[in-house]
Amino acid sequence: MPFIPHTEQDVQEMLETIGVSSIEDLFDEIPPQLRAGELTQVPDALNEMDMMRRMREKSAQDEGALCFIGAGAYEHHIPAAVWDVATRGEFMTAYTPYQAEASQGTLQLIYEYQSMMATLMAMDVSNASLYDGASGLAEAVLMAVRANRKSKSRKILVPGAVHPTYRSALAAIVESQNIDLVEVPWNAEQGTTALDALKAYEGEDITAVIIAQPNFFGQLEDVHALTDWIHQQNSLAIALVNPMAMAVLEAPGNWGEKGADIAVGDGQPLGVPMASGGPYYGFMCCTQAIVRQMPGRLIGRTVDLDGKPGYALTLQAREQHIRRSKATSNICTNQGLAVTASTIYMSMVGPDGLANVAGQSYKNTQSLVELLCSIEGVGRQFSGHTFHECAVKLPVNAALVLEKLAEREILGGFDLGRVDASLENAMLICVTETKSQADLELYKSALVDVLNEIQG
Amino acid sequence: MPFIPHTEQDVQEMLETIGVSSIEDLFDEIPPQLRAGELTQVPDALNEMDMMRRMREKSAQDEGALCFIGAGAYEHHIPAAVWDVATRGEFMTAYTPYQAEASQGTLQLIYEYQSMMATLMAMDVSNASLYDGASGLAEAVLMAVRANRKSKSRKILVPGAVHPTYRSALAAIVESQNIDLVEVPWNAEQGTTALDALKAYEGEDITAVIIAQPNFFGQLEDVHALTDWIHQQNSLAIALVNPMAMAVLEAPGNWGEKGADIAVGDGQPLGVPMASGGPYYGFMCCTQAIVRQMPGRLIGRTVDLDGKPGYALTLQAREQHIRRSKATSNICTNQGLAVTASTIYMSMVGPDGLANVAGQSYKNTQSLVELLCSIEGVGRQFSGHTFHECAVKLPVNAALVLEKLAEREILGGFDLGRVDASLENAMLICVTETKSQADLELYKSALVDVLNEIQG
Amino acid sequence: MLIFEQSRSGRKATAQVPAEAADVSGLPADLVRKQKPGLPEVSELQAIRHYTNLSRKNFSIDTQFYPLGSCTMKYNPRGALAAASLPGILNRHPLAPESHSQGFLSCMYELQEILKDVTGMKGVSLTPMAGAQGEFAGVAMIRAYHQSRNDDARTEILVPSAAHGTNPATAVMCGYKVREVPVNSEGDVDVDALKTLVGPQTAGIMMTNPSTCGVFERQIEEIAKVIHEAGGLLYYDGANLNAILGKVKPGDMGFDVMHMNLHKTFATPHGGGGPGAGPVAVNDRLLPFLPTPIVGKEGSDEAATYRWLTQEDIPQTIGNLSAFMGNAGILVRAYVYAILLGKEGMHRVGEYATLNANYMAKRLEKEGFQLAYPDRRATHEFIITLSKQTKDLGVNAMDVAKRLLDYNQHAPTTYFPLLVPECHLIEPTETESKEAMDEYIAAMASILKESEANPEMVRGAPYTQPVKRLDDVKAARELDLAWKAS
Amino acid sequence: MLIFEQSRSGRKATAQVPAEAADVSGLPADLVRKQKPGLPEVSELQAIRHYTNLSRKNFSIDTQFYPLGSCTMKYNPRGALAAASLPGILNRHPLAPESHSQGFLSCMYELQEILKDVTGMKGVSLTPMAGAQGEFAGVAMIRAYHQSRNDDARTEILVPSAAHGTNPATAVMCGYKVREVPVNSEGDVDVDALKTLVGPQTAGIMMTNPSTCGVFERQIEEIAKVIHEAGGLLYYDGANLNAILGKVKPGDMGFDVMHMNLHKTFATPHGGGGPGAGPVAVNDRLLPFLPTPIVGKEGSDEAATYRWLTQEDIPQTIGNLSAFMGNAGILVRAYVYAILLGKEGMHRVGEYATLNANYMAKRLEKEGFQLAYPDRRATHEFIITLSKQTKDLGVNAMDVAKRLLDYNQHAPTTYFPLLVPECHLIEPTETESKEAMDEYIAAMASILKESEANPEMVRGAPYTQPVKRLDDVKAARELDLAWKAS
Repeated sequence: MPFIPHTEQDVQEMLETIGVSSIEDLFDEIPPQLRAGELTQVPDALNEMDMMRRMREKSAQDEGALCFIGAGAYEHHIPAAVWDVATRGEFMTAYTPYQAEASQGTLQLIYEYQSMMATLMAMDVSNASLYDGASGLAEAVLMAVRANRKSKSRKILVPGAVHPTYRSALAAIVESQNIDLVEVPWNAEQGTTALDALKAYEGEDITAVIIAQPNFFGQLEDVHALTDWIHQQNSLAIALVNPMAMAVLEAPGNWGEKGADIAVGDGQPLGVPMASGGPYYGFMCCTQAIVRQMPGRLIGRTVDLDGKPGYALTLQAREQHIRRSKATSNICTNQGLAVTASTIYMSMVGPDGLANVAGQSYKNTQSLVELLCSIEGVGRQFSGHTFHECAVKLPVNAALVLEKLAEREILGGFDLGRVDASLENAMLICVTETKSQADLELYKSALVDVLNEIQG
Repeated sequence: MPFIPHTEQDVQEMLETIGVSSIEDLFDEIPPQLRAGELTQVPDALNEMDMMRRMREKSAQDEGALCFIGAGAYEHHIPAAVWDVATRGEFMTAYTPYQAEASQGTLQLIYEYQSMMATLMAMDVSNASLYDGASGLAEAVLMAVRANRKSKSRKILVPGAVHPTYRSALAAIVESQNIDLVEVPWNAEQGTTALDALKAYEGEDITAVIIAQPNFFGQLEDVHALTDWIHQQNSLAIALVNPMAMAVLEAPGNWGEKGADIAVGDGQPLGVPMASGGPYYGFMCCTQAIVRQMPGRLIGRTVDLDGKPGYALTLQAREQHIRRSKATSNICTNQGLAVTASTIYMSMVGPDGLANVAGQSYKNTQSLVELLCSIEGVGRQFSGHTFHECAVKLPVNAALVLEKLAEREILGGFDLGRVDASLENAMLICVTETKSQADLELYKSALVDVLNEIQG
Repeated sequence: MLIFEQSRSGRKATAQVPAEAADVSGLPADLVRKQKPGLPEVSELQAIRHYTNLSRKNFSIDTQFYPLGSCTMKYNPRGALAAASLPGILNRHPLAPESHSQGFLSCMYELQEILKDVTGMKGVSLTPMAGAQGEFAGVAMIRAYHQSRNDDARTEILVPSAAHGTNPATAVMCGYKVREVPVNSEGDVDVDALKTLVGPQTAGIMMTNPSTCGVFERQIEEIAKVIHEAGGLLYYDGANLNAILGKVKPGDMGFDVMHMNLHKTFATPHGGGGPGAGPVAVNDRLLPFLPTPIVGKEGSDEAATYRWLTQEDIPQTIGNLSAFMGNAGILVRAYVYAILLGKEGMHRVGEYATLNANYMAKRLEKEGFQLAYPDRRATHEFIITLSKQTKDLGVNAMDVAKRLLDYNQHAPTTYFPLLVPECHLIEPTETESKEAMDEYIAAMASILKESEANPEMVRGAPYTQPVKRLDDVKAARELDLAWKAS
Repeated sequence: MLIFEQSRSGRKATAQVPAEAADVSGLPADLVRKQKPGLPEVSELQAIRHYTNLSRKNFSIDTQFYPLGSCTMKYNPRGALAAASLPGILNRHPLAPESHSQGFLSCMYELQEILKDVTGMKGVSLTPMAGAQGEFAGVAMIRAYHQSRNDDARTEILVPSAAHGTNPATAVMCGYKVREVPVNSEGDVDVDALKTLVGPQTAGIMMTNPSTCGVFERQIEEIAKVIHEAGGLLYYDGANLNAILGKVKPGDMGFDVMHMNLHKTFATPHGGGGPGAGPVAVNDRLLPFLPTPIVGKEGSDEAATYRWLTQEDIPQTIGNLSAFMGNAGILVRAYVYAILLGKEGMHRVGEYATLNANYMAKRLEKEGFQLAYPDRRATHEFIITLSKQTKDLGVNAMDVAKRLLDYNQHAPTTYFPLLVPECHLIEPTETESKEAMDEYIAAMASILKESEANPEMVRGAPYTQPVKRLDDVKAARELDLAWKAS
């Protein structure tokens, strides 16, 4: 029996101890008409060998293409040591550290994670993580509503240049909270959130405003001006950032005069594999002033009976298992293992390594864009500055181009027509440090081929 | 600097402590003319990302074919847990357990390994392992020479049906020890070591005789009769066995009236990957009577100052680091990590699982042989019984057939013409539990194709 | 020692990533970071040694018995990790085209079918990233259902007093008022009380069965009738699904919607508190509201192709809850677990989990511990109450829990459910051996003796862990959430 | 507790291998096993928990500073494990045709070239499976060389008294008599004595440089001249190569043949005592005798193909020493380490290993410990002698070593080399930080104080390990090498 250690003799002894004659007897309180019959959709058991063979076949189906898609998930090199250590049984198979004395490993690690994320964001504090970037954004909005006591409107300005599925997840999650999500259009020329567009709301009661850096189009927002404007409205600034980019770009805590109030985003670029979309983790940082409104687990440093430093879950009074219907969120886990990997990743690469990864990604993206723009009819969709993603305008329909590139084993980018019909000839490309010059040239020549084929 | 943690400041402080002004000064005792210049064949450093990319490309070159080669290395399913646990830092990055108190993990594990190998071989004791099966065979011969004090001849009978590179390694290693290795021919019909051939030596002073089970051709030897004959000559019986086969076949300790004196072989089938030939490990078991002649490390169970059980290296007086020129062998390591994996493997699959693996390998081999023999002109090379390897006779040159099978991504077996010109039309095939019925049929149809192509 | 305390400025002993800084002078100066983040600067060896040693300060399934009630800490097959680490699965971009995703999509489709079968439901969405998000999705679907019928009066969700804290928190997140339903002394919902609470204002009820009292809610069919007749829907909290896996299907009990905790019932590792996955399953009524994305299948089994179903296919969906499709890697692990268990193995989960819990309950009772529900069958978990020891000896449930750590046994869940005083909620799971449970029972018996002989000592436990009991008050008052260079 | 003590007859809680027994009735009954082997019958979880917990009883590089002299316990890059675990490398059959082996063969060829460069030699064979087998191959080549010249009078190998135990053991395995060469008080070979020992009977000398005394043999050129003029050859024991990697090439010192310990100098993990790898390198004279197989290259760099060189290519070879080509997986790791380090990194190894050793030596001397060779530069390792403490306080080298374990520091090599009484041979390696060394030094200083205040306590150490000091005499007298069911 897979995973069940009972011998016949064990079962007999246990039944005798209980005082029943069969395992079946243990279910005698369940109305017989509720008992399940045969399972019809569960296959017969495979042993590990056959399972691995099946899974290798499935894996092989999806392997091998060069990937230039970003759009919220980023291919970076993950040092071998990161997951070797993270998947040690003691990290991987432990639960939430309810018994602090027997969980100091996980607890100290998360405290270190919180410290790293806070310094990376230049913010005061970080929580222990949320599910992912998109749901984290929703939690940030809910937190802003709790934290901005001066505001009554529950109105949030959401730039259209925020990741589209982040915006839809935000809408789905805050759906029943009487929150007014107002979309702010992006500037068609620059692909950024124009201060002009915001000015329309000047003087209104706005609870919070989201600023994405880089934004979904890979464009850099003028975060200082935006943050200052937001604070002038007595509104809270929610920074939505790629944490890898923060090794090179100015961090939320340093935006404008006072810095952002909440910084949130997806931690995946920091040592977490793309893995079809998860598990990733959402990080969230904030200023000391509003920490008690933070959702999710928090680990604090304290001392034990002997005065020795130790780590424990803290501010649990905010959480569902204590406060139940009055909790700040229904969240009851963090994404512990992904955070474990990220913490080890950040330790191994250090501040300079992180800046090099981010910098090389920037450089490679600029190189590819330059190469592609040398093709007749291809150009940048937007002016302004980009980081490691860029919207590229094609002479033909981007979906078609991407399909044909995929046939050549190049996943060429994200079809921006899926987001906005006006961008149907544009694709969003991403290049990280993992790509070589030869890869970039391969992309270019494939695109030349594809365009020739289409334009015939 | 990869792997070197020194900051500039560290270096300065350390140099000051030492009282020199540069690292260079530390080499001032070395004659200047001996100082190395530039290294010309060492490439510039790659980072881990670029290294992994290069290695993935190299790996991909060698991947993907279905493998039916055995001949001393066997593809078995290795449970995922085996190497997950074996590569834990505490096992993988520890050294030989010289400090027993700080090495109880490795020491107890090896004691368990010794216990498992002894019961699998039905022998009294096992050592902690040797390098591999071939060099282990040489150590077994040297041990037999030490142990058989009644014999003066230093004459060893070595069946021709012993693995050819085992025989050549044996010859190379005992080269300078005045040992007389006498090759005993194999029976052309059965592919086994005929008792008749041995009878030629009856009454002579023979120090030891090797019996391989299964032998190199996959054929089963009549181990009981052979062992009894050997003991009648006051000679020692050295069993050379595939440990996986011993889950189904009678174990050396139970051969004939008294059992073999030494059992040796390669532990690779027990959870160690094929990995181009190593690291594997040689196992060696023997009777209690001759344990003090055993080469290699031995772990013994003892007690500590409080009477608590513990484990330690023992009988070190036999070893090179104590006895120097009078040691039983110059061996100073075992193959610790491979043994670690094997021990976990044997624990996970247990006696029944091991029997199932061995049994399914046997069954699959018989199935494939039957399938292939249904092809015109293809048949068994030998009569008698085989285990999970079998010599198959082809109507044409085997090397050519194997080359053409390889073009079809089937590594069809081992060309027996490399061993004996009389077998140039024969190949040695091996099937383990890893192959499905579909694989076997694929092999058959590829062979039909290839034979048609060659025979026109 | 913290990793930060091992940092030295300028230390870079790694070979991991590009050694060269890139020229970023093309970026606007005011958008470029001025001061580098205070991340640790250590060598590879220091990082590995630090985190390897940190891990050794944890209890875990791989090292200890861990009978944490309601958390289902069972064996996590390493084969599932190996499968999820295959390159095509680990490195697949979530937005890769369907042409390059058939391997992954087929696994997800099959998992959906398996989960429908074991729950007795008609549709599954795998996307929720944890049990609590599954709960949210479930209650949001209930709300969407009522809204679609223009049934706007339903403002309340009923929750039994024994429920997990996530249940009321979720109902509030979905805009509902929460009303608690009392539980009787046998651990069952008080159906009479329930009837007085139900009405046209009732959107639904959130329950788990077996309940957190570790007993099977025997009147579930009656409850379902009451709720359904009032126009409400039943939500099943799948946290306790392990108790009945393969034995009873929530759909058959009358539940309309539920979530599953794959990190519990489907053995994906808990990872020190996540990630898990919380797929939702629904009956026909709620099919139109499932969260996206879902995997659809086209063509026959032999020539099937798989594709994403999105908003266009499910126009009434409550929407997407994550950027992509949730914790895909966890879903792969759960799929692997399901195919390793197979049909028969699935049936056995509930059976042996129940056998183990009843065995432990009986043995502990014989050793002198008070069962909270002595006249009931235990399910996959059971509760003891240490009220007597607290009163007589001054040794409470927490003291005993901490002392267990000194016996190398992870403590059970303490002080939950809230309605049983000084309780331990104990769940051995089906993957633990009789010997492992016997050791735990022996430890408990020994602690009982110690409590009689030397209660002071027990109150000071643990003594063998990296730290002694921690000052939680100081942690909350003098909030220290991040290391700062001093 | 042993894994056998957790075994229960009939327990099979695994999903690993085929669950069905095969029909083996086709095999002759007398050749089929009658009684199943007494392997443990445990669940997957029990096996994982048992071995995970066992591992936790070890010290290791990944968890502790491990300055075990002569063993070069440096950081083992995890990237090398990842590369060696790639499927095409891990699963390649050793007899796969060359058409399906070009990836592997090219790595091996490049490693041969790298090792030739760093040793200053003309040919390399990677096949020896450990240092001791490399030594064997080296001396066997010396023997083959003399034999090929019909120079049969050479029956002796010279070995300095400080040599590793493997050196004399190897010489005997190759059929030579061993003569010891004395070492002077400064750790150098006594060249005058050497001259009296050398003659037409001298086949060669086996040395390491730096010697096991942790000092560089300054008269190596003179020694080489003496040996060569007598018609002998010089064997270099590569155990201490880390000291001079990138700084001095053994070929330039006059050595004719050598081995390398890849698990030392090239950072492949020691694995609890193996596997390692011990490639041999030779100068022109010994090229014809290299052990097989070797990898050859054909064609230009752009269109190179690689093939095995065997007996046919090297007819005078001493032969093959393993079934295939030795510890291939370890060779892959060493190759990866070499390309991660690169040219510059290779130079730095010897430099920083030497810096660390000299720093520790100086600090320990200041703390009151006696250096064995106080007037010499330390190389990558150095020796302290505790003769004074043994005499004055009754605390000997072993006591201090055991007490170090209580400070979470692995003990150094003790009582080796044999010619320094009560010694510790300490080798920090280049991958350890100053802080790690400072902690060790602080522990030593503290132990010295303890030895003065309470020598009894130090003699009883260790106190914090899974066991106290073990009864080695009982282990040898009442030999218990295998568990037996009682």
